[in-house]
Amino acid sequence: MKANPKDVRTGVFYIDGDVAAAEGALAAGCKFLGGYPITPSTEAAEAFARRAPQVGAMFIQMEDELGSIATVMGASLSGQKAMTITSGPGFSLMMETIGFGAMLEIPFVIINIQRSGPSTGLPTRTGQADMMQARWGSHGEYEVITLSPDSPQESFDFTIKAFNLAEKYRAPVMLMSDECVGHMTEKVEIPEADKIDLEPRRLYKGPKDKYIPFKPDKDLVPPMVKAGEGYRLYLSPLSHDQRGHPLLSQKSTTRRIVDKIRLNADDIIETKEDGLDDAEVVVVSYGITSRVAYRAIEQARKSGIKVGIFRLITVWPFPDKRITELAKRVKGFVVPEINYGQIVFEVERCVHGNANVVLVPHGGGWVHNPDDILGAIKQIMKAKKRYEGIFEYKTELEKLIFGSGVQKK
Amino acid sequence: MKFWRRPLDIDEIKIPKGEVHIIKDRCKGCGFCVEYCPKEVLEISEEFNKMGYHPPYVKNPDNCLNCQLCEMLCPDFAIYCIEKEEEGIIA
Amino acid sequence: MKNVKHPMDFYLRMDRMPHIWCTGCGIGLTATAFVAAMEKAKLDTNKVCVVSGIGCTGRFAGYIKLDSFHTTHGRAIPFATGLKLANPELKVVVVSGDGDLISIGGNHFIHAARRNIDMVVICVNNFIYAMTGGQVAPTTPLTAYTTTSPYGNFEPPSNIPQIAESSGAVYVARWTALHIRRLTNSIFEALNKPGFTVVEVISPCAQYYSRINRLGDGLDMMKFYHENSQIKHWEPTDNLYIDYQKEIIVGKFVDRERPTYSESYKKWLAE
Amino acid sequence: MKTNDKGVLTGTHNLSGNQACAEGALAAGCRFLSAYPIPPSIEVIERFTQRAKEVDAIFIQMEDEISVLAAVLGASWAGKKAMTVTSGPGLSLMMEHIGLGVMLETPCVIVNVQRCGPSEGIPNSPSQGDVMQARWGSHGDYEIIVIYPNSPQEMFTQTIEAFNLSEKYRTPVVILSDESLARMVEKVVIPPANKIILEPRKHYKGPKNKYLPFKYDKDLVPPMVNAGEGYKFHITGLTHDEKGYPVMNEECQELNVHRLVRKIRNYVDNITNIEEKNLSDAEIVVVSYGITSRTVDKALKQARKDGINVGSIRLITVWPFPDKEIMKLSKKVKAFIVPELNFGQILLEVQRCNYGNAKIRFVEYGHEEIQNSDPILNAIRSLTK
Repeated sequence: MKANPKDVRTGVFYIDGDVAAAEGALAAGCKFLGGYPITPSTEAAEAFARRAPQVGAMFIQMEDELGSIATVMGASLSGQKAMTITSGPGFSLMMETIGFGAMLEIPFVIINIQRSGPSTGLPTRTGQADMMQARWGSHGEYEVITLSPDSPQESFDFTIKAFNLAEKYRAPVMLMSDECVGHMTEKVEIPEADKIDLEPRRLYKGPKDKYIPFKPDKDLVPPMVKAGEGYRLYLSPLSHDQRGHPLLSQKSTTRRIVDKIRLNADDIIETKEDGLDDAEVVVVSYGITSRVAYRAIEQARKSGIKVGIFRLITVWPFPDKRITELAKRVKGFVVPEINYGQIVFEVERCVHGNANVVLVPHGGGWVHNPDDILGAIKQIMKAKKRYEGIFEYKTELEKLIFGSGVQKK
Repeated sequence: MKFWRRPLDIDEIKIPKGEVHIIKDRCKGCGFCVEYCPKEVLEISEEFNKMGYHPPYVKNPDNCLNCQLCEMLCPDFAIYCIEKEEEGIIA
Repeated sequence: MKNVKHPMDFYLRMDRMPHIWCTGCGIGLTATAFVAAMEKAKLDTNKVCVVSGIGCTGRFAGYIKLDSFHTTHGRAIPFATGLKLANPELKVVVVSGDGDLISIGGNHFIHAARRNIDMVVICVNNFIYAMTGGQVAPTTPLTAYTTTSPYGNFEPPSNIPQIAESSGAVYVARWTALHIRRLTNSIFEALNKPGFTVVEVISPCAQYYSRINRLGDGLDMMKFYHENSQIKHWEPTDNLYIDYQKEIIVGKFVDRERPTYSESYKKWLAE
Repeated sequence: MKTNDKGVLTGTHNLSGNQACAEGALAAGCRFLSAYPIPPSIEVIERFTQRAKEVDAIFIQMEDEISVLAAVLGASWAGKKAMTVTSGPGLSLMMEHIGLGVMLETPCVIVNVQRCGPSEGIPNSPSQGDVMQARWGSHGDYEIIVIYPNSPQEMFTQTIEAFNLSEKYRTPVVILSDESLARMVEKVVIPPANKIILEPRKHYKGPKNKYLPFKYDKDLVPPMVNAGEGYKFHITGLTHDEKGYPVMNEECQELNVHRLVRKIRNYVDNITNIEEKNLSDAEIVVVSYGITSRTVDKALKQARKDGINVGSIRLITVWPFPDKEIMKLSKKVKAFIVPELNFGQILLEVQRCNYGNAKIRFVEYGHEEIQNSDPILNAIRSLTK
C-alpha cells in the first residue's frame, strides 16, 4: 500500500525533529492525535494541529496524559491510525494504558521526546533515560518495539516505520526521540506519496459470523476489525481467550503477546553497522549519541585504533544475537548513553563475558563530549585483563565535579 | 481641598504623605504602577535598568498620599511606599 | 540594590529574584496579594506550607519563603492533602494554574473539595498553557486562538467557581489581578476559614494568550479588566462562564460552613 | 531507636501476608497509609484501618493511585512515616510519583501485591511480572531498593526493614508481594517492641539558618527536616542545587543523577540481603525470589536424595541486584536454574552476571502450578543428564 498523496507534504523542508515526526505521522496516514502539552514535544502537537484539518485528521488536547493515551486506544479500535506525543513525566503517566494497549493488541504509536529526569528534571534539555522504562514500564509481561532516530530526517522516516510496525504486529511502538533531535532543525526531504510504503491494517476478511478477535495467523498476529462494522466486538483487558472473553489462566493470550515479538524479532530488528569488519572496539549507540560517537570514532581511526559503530535503530527488541556474535571477535564495547547505564546492561548480558564493556555515562542535559568516548575507546585498548562487571568510564564532567579517582561498579 | 460644608472632624484628619521608593533593578517595566497611580506620581523613565527595562521614576513626589496601590500592583516587588515622618498637611 | 529592602522581602526568597514571570504577568500580582494577605493574617510563618504543581504558576512555591514544595503536574492538591493530614498543625496553601488544577488535576480538585480538606487553593487562571508555549487550556474561552487551536477554540471552557461550589468548597471567590486589594482580602478570608477554599485569579498572560490573540500587552489586559469586570457578590456560580473578551463577573460567590475532613475524621473515630 | 509500644502487637498470631505487612508497618512506626482499593492488596488497608484508631494513625482512600502516592510523599515531608499498598495497574499509575519521590529523596514505602498482567490481567492470581517495572518504571535515571519476602513472617520483618532502608538512604522502597503470599495464612511471631530496631529519620542537626535541603553528607545522603519546623525550605522536582532551587545546567544535572544513583550503588553490599543454602558443594544453583522460592526447598531435598549437589540462593532484596555474588558463583558452579512466575525478567539479570560461565535454565511457572516443585526438579535432573 502506498501513502495517500493528500497526506504527504512532498518537498524539501528545513524543519525540526518534532515537526518532522508530525509530518511523518501524517504521511503514514495517522488520522488521530490525542496529546497533552509537555516540553519538549509540543512543537509536534502544534504542527499536527495546524495540518490536521487539511488532511481530515483529528487533533484533541486532552485533560492529561492518561486521557490522551486512552483516546488513542479508542481511535485505533475505531479503525484510524492513531498516536500520541509526550515526554518523560507524561510517559510515566501513560504506563498503565500502554499495558492495556499491549493486552488488547491495539496498534498505536507513542512518540517520546525524552528529556532529563528523574521527575521534572530539566524540561528543556536532552536525555536518554527512558529506554528501560519503554520496555519495562507497565506491569505484567509484554513486549514493545522502539525506534531511535538521530536526525529530523530519521524522525520523519522512523515515524512512518513505527506506524508500519504497529500495524504489522499489533503492538505498542515507540519512537524514542530526544530533546536534541526534537529541537534540531535540519533539511528533511519528504518524498512523493508513491515512494512511501505503508503497511495496511490487518483486516479480517472471512465471513462475519466466524470472526474470533484473537485468533492468530501464522505469524502469531490476529487480524482486526473496526468498531461499528457489526461484529459485536467484546474486548476485555482481563486475561482473555481467543474470543476475547475473560479467561483466568496465564495460558491465555498473554504468552502470545510476548511471543509474537520475540519470535519475529529477526524481522523487526534493524541496526546500522559501520566499520565493523576490522574493528577491535565497537561503539554501541542509539539516538543522538550515535552522532557524537561518529566524531570520536573518526578521531580514534586517525590515531590508528580500529573502531566500528553498531547503531541500534530498534532498541527493543534488543539485537542479542549480533552482539553475542561480535563479542567473540572484538576486544570490547563502548556504550555511551545519556544516562547512568541502561542499554549497557543489555550489552553486558549479550557479551557473555567475551569482551570488556565500558559505559560512558552522562547525567543528562547535554550530549557527550566526544573526548570522553575516545577516552573510553582507548581504555579498552589499554586494558590488559577482563574487567569484573561494567567499567564505568569517568568523564571529564564527573572529574570536574567530584575530582578524579577511578570508580568501578 | 474645597468643601461645601466644613467637616466636623477636619482638624483631626490628616492627609497622609507618602514617599515612593523604586528598586530599579527589579523592575520589568510593565507600567502597572504608572497607569494606576491615582495621583499620577510616577512616570516611565528614559533610563535602562540592568535587565534592559525602563523603570518608572517619581515625577510628582508631593502628590503621593501613601495609598500603596503601586506597591500592591507591582508584580516584581520593585516599588514600595512608606509614610513620611513629617506631619501631613491639614486641609 | 542589595541594601534596599522591600517590606515584603521577609516572605520572599530574595536569593532567587528576579522571578521568571514575564513583563505584565499576573502571577507576580498574585504573589504580592498572597504576601499581603499573609502579613495581614499574622499566621505563624513556620507553619504555613505552599505547594505548587507545574507550569508558570507552578514556580510560585519557589519564590515564597515558607516551607514550599514544587511537585508534579496536577498533583499539588494530593501532595498538600498528605501534608495536611499527617501534620494537622500546618496551614497548607496550594497555588497553581488553571491547567494544573482543573485539567490534569481536575479529579483531585473535585475530591479534595468533596472531602473538604482544610486548604487554600489559589488558582491563577490565564486561559492558556503558558509554560509550554501557548496551548489550549480547559479555561480557554470559545473562539480564542492558541497554538493547538490554530483555527480558534471550539471547546466550551470550564467554569472554575461552579466546579468548586458543586464539589463542596466552602469559600469561592474570583478576582482579576487588577482587583488587588479585594483579592488580598479574599485570600486573607480564605486563610482564616477552615475547609477547602478556592480563590480564582484572572490573570493576564502577556506573552502567549494576548500575543496570539493580538490583545496587546499586560497593561492592555489590565485596562480590559478595568472596563469589563463587574463585581457581583453572591452571583449564582452557573452564571460565571467567561466568554472571549466579554464581561467578567468577579466577587465572592460562596461562603458556607461544612465540617472539614479532619474534624469529621476525629469525630468519627471518637464515636 | 526503638519503636513505640502501641504499634507492636507482640505475640504469636496467625496472619496472612497482607495482614503481616500492615502489622510490620505499624510496628515500624508508620502512621500514614494512603491507598486506593485494588485486589489483591485490600487486606493491608483493612488491617491498617482497623488498628488505626488505637495507634492514632491516619488512613485516607484517595481518588486514584496517582494522588495516593502524592499524598504519601506529602505526609512523609510532614514528618510521618508513610506508605501505600497497591497492585500492578496501580503501580503503573504511581510511576510518575516514584520519580518525584526519588528526586525529592523522600523516604516512603510502596507495597505492590503483584497480580497477573499486563493491564487488568487476572486480578486474583499471583505473578512476578512487575519485578523489572519496580526497577525501571519511572522516567529518568535512578536506583531503587526492592524487597521481596516469601512468607507472612518475613513480610512482617521485611516491612520494618523497608522502612529502615528508606529512612537510611532517603529513597522510596518497594516491597513486592504477590496474590499467593498476600493471602497465605501462617504463624507470625511479633517480638516485643524493645526487640525491634528502627532507623530514625536522618534529621538535620545544625543551626537553623544554615540548613540546605540537599547538602549531602559523606554517604551522599542529605539530612532532612520536616515541614512546619521553621526551616522555610524549598524543594522541587526540577534539577536542583544544594539549596533545592532549580538550576538549568549540565553540572547540576550530573551532580543530581550521579548522587541519586551512587547513593545506592555505592552501598550495594550493605543493602543486599540474600539467603544461601548448601552453596559450599553445589554444582547447580537455583536462583529464586519471593513466592517461587517456596517451591525450591522441596526440589532441593529431593535432588539431594538423588545425589545431585544442588544449592540455592534466594534474593530477599531483588534490587539492587547482587551482581558480585552471582558473578562469583558463576565461576564455581555448572549451572543456574531461575524459576519465575513470568516470562523471564530476573533471568536476564542472571544471564548478565553469569559472564557465559555457567549454563542457565529458565523455569517458567504458570500461576496454577505455583505449589508444584516438579518443574524445578525436572530442570535439575535434565542438567545432570
